[in-house]
Amino acid sequence: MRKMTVAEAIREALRLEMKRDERVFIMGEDVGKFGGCFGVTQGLYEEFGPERVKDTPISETAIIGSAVGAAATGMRPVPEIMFCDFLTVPMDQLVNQAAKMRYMFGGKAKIPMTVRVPVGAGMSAAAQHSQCLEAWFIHVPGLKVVMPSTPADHAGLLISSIRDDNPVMFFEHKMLYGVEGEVPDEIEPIPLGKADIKREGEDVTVIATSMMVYKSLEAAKELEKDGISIEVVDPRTLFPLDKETIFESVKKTNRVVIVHEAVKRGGVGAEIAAQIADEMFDYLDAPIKRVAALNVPIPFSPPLEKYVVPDVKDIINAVKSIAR
Amino acid sequence: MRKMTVAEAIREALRLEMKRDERVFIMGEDVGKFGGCFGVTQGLYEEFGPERVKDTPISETAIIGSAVGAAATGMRPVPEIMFCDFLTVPMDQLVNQAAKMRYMFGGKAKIPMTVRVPVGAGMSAAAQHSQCLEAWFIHVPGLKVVMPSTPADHAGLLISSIRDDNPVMFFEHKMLYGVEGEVPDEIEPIPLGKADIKREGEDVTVIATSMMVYKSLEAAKELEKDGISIEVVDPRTLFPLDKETIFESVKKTNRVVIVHEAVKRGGVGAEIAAQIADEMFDYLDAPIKRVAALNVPIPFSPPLEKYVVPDVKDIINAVKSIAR
Amino acid sequence: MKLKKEELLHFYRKMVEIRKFETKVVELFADGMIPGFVHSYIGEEAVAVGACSNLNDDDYITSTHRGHGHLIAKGGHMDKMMAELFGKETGYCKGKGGSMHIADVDLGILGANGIVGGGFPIAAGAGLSAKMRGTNQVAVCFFGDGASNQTTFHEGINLASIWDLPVVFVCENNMYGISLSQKEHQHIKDISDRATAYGIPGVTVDGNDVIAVYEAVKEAVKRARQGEGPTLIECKTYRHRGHFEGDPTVYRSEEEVEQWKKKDPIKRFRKKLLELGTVTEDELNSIDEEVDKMVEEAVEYAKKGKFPEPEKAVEDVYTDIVEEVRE
Amino acid sequence: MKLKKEELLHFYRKMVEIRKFETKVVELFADGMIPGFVHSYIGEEAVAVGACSNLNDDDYITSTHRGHGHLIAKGGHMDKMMAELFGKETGYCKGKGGSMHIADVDLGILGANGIVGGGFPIAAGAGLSAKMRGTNQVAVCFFGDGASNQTTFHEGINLASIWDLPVVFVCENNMYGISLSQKEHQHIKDISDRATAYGIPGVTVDGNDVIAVYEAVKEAVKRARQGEGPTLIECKTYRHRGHFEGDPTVYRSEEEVEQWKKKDPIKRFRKKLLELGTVTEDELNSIDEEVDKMVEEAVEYAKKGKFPEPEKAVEDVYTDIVEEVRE
Ligand SMILES: Cc1ncc(C[n+]2csc(CCOP(=O)(O)OP(=O)(O)O)c2C)c(N)n1
Ligand SMILES: Cc1ncc(C[n+]2csc(CCOP(=O)(O)OP(=O)(O)O)c2C)c(N)n1
Ligand SMILES: [Mg+2]
Ligand SMILES: [Mg+2]
Repeated sequence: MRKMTVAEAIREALRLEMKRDERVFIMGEDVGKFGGCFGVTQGLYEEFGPERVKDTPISETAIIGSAVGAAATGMRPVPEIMFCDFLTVPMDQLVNQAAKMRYMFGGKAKIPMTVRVPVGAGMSAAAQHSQCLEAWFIHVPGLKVVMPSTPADHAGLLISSIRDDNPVMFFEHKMLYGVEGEVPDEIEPIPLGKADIKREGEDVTVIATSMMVYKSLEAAKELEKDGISIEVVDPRTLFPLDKETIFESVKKTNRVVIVHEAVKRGGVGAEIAAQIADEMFDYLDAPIKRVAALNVPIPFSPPLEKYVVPDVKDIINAVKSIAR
Repeated sequence: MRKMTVAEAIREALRLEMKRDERVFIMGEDVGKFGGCFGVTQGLYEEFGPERVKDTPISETAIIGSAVGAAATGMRPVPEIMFCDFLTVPMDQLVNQAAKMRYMFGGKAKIPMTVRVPVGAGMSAAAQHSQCLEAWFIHVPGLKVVMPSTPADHAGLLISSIRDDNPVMFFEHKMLYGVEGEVPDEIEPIPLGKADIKREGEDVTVIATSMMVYKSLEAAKELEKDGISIEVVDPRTLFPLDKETIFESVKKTNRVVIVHEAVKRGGVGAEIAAQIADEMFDYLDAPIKRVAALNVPIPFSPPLEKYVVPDVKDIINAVKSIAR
Repeated sequence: MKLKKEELLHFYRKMVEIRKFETKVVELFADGMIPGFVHSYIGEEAVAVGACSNLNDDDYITSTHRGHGHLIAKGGHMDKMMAELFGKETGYCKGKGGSMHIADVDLGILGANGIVGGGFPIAAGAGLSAKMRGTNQVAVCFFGDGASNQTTFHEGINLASIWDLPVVFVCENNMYGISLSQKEHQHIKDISDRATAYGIPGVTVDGNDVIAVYEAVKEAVKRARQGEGPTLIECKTYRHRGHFEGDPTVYRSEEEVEQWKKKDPIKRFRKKLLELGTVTEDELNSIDEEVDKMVEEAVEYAKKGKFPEPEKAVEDVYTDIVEEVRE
Repeated sequence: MKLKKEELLHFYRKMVEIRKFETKVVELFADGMIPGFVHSYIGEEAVAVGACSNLNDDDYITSTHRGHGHLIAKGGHMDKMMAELFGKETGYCKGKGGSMHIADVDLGILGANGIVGGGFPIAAGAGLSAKMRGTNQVAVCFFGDGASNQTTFHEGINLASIWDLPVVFVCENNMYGISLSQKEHQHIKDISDRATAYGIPGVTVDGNDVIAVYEAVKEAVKRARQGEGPTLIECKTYRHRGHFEGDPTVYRSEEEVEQWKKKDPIKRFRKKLLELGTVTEDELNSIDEEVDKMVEEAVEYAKKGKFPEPEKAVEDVYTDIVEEVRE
């Protein structure tokens, strides 16, 4: 084991896969000599050269669309979209081309591409640079959706995503890039579709994604003082979703809080809640609570931004509202 | 009262608003002399002229973006996007501009525009011409989302949408255009955020949207034969959502089935289910069921398409699975 | 340029294949045998054939909603195409795609596309891939005049231009995007002028002259294979039929249609061949007959095929996940 | 063209306002007083001022992420701008927008924009609205060289071109889109060449010469107001600082920066004014001092303002719905 930040873990996974498989390449805005807007790809341009770490024009549609074309013809591109908010621009290539091509062609194409996308608020980047839009993509059959929290999970899941023969949306939280954690000396792929229990507990199941895993773990410590033990389940991939692990936890605690940073209405929490409300109904002893951002665009000013995005206290309150 | 098809009702609402308010205008691909891909705007070009019924290039981004600019500067555009699937193209202008402009500007702009969008399967138009993507838009604060079923609702809600000072997504099912129903002689606006109980019942609440309202009403007839009485609630607007009406129905029946044509995962049904599973938990006597399309792109071939999209039988089965 | 007789006959045969295929499709559509939308390529055959005759099996094309012609010209199999149009499991896409999504990736056909302009960046990506893999494949991107106003036109061609990608952008300017005439949807006459915006060569040719198209694309393909980057080629042509089957075509005049029918690419080419004396009328007639038979066989094949089992709908979404898509 | 002294002094004052505002912003950002991202306009002042000096209060502009200069040039109030940068409720957007979203709709400023290229169709729409309402307003759309490769560039300009909308597209070609040089991101030298693609006039001017910009835009505004449609104007310029504050600018050389600093638009203009003899050094100095004071006052105003109450976050999403956005 060694310590790495999330950014380092991602970079290491990219390096390993690029060394292992020459079809893998990176493309995006300022990913080359600049090293990426958040420094994630730093050094890769020097190591692999401009052909495999491609700086593109400010043309998100061309980035995703050309990745689709390259993936359909034998390459394994790893395009980056600089901010999640800019996914609005190449949506057609993601949704109508990448996701559907295999199906429309009757299974006669595969589109192995992994789209890396920083999400999230926390740096006063305001409404067009702070969104979490992962929910849109679970609604698009043909895509897989990954949203890790720890450095080790980022590394292991990125490797699996790159090796996956389907288009994968890989969401990274920009405020996690600098967060450290243990990473195995030999990074192994972590299969898509396996949740991870980040903390065992008895009283309430807290299903949290990305940054909210950390906030939930903090909440867990506070709640412990009040004698409430929460189990923190990190789905890690939103599709495929590891219902088994989630459901097992619900069977144990009979109480659920779902936490994500995206706005609440129509967020991924709704889908998870709906699945539980259907299939786990008999095990539930309390309302299913969701903790998520207010349904507003992310505001700029720090006190507003802080207010809009869920924090530890919101999680604690939600848990307490249903704890035995 | 008079009989009108959905297409006629929409056209009549457009006519009335264009006559009432000269700031209202229509723009889109082939909406002018061609009368619209589905014939909805037929005759309006002749009546109001090319300045107010504007044929645009095949440029969805320009259509929506210029509507935003026009709306911000005193007009009330009613752009049409020919197929819901093509909303992928102008997403940025919808999500990052139209929806957020007022907020980002601290309340100092208003964007009164209504985007008309045909959705849905049923004509073997395949994966890129059959989607229902309304769920994406309830996840975007700043937008309102309307999805009517009957001709009268289309007319009344379209009028309210056009008069609304916020950007409204107005989803019409293309297979409903030819469906007839009663429309008041004087068409009055129907307020956004008011659900309508399309059929009263005692045993199970069926919340259905758009085309699925019709299929639910058919199911109701069948179910009646088996002694099961369902209440069919049509939310009509997905945001604002009329929780009150929905919750009242749940209080009565204690059982819920949600039906929509969009694919299930991440659909609007998830949000509605999640709200019920939170706020109505104590009234629920059975799992919340969702009936929706399979999580696949819409296939071309009729037997496949039919299989993927929910039908009356699926609704009946879901109701029976939880009925007392 | 001196073309060999077999090349000329190939042009003729392929154009006739498209024409007869499409004529049959129109008929079958009217008879209710083909569901969904059908956009006929009749009148534009010289473009697909002139362009694709420069390509090898492993070269790529991206096609459009009006794709049948491109597919046939690139070597696609009529029987599987027809079966797909019928929605049969024996079709190219097992009935999942239909007219707007027929593909044959093994033949480099990266699909018809229901999204206007969808192919630009995909073609650029195929070109990028060819370049990175060090092959000398090229990609031809077909698109309409209407599509030249889409977002993707701009970004796709710009990308190809800066990376000198082996892509040929072939515009089928049939003067209309559905009901909107070119005059109404753009403020230029020659779409090839847009090449200036990317610092690449742009040429306009008579799109009803298969040899003119062939030669322009030949030059562009050569440039592409030599690493000199993309070319934009505009082919002026016309669709004889409505935008889709069922279009009442209120937006254009009978005279205009008649004018263009006089410039029918197949009739013209047939006449030219006979005038040149390279071929005899009999040779051409026997091609016609062979093609008639092909089309009949394709229809037979399509009719014989079964509709897919409904349960197959859950397959082919992912390479690995199948039953779980029900949840 | 003969310019009056007051016009010349207006150019000078506005450029100095921008320079001093931006210089202060850079300082305050470094001191941690301004959160978020800041993109400095230093070095590009001649473009905003030259362009906006042609506009009336009710004309429109769409701006970019690098918007402070445009806003000041269009008459935006420094104090409310500064307060917004601080995130104060006294700011233009009550702290909801920040640097990338400052707007003053009453002054026709349709907002800075965090989406590269976001303004093209919006400007077209403002022009359309002016035309439909029968005013003689125009809209100026500012954008960078990098933005000229975005989807929106193509669709926005095409729309304006076919409907002869009163829009002037002003490109600030500062030779880089973040780290990528123009040479790397497009295959052309002059972005004004792209005007060909839309059949509209395109001109390139020295973007560090405020009079050159002024005159080119004057001509374009005149055309626009006369109903003759849009123009594309490219202003070659340079940003003195990094893309955003904090950018290590590894992608360009010190020499290049120094070269351009020699062409500083304000220094140049000041020198020219003095050479022309129309103004005295004292007059210019007193403008400098007045602006210093303005900036100080703006900072005071910003500092004095309060941060918004957190609960205000739910306001301004809709015109009518407020508390319900919590649900
Ligand atoms: C993004 C998108 N917008 C609109 C449509 C609807 N549509 C299908 S074909 C077509 C016209 C295309 O015109 P053109 O590119 O000239 O091709 P042609 O049909 O003339 O061959 C339109 C508007 C679409 N399929 N995709
Ligand atoms: C759609 C989109 N893509 C990428 C970005 C990130 N970004 C912000 S500014 C910028 C560079 C813009 O370059 P240019 O248009 O030349 O303007 P300049 O910064 O040079 O003034 C980029 C890539 C963005 N904000 N929006
Ligand atoms: Mg056309
Ligand atoms: Mg620039």
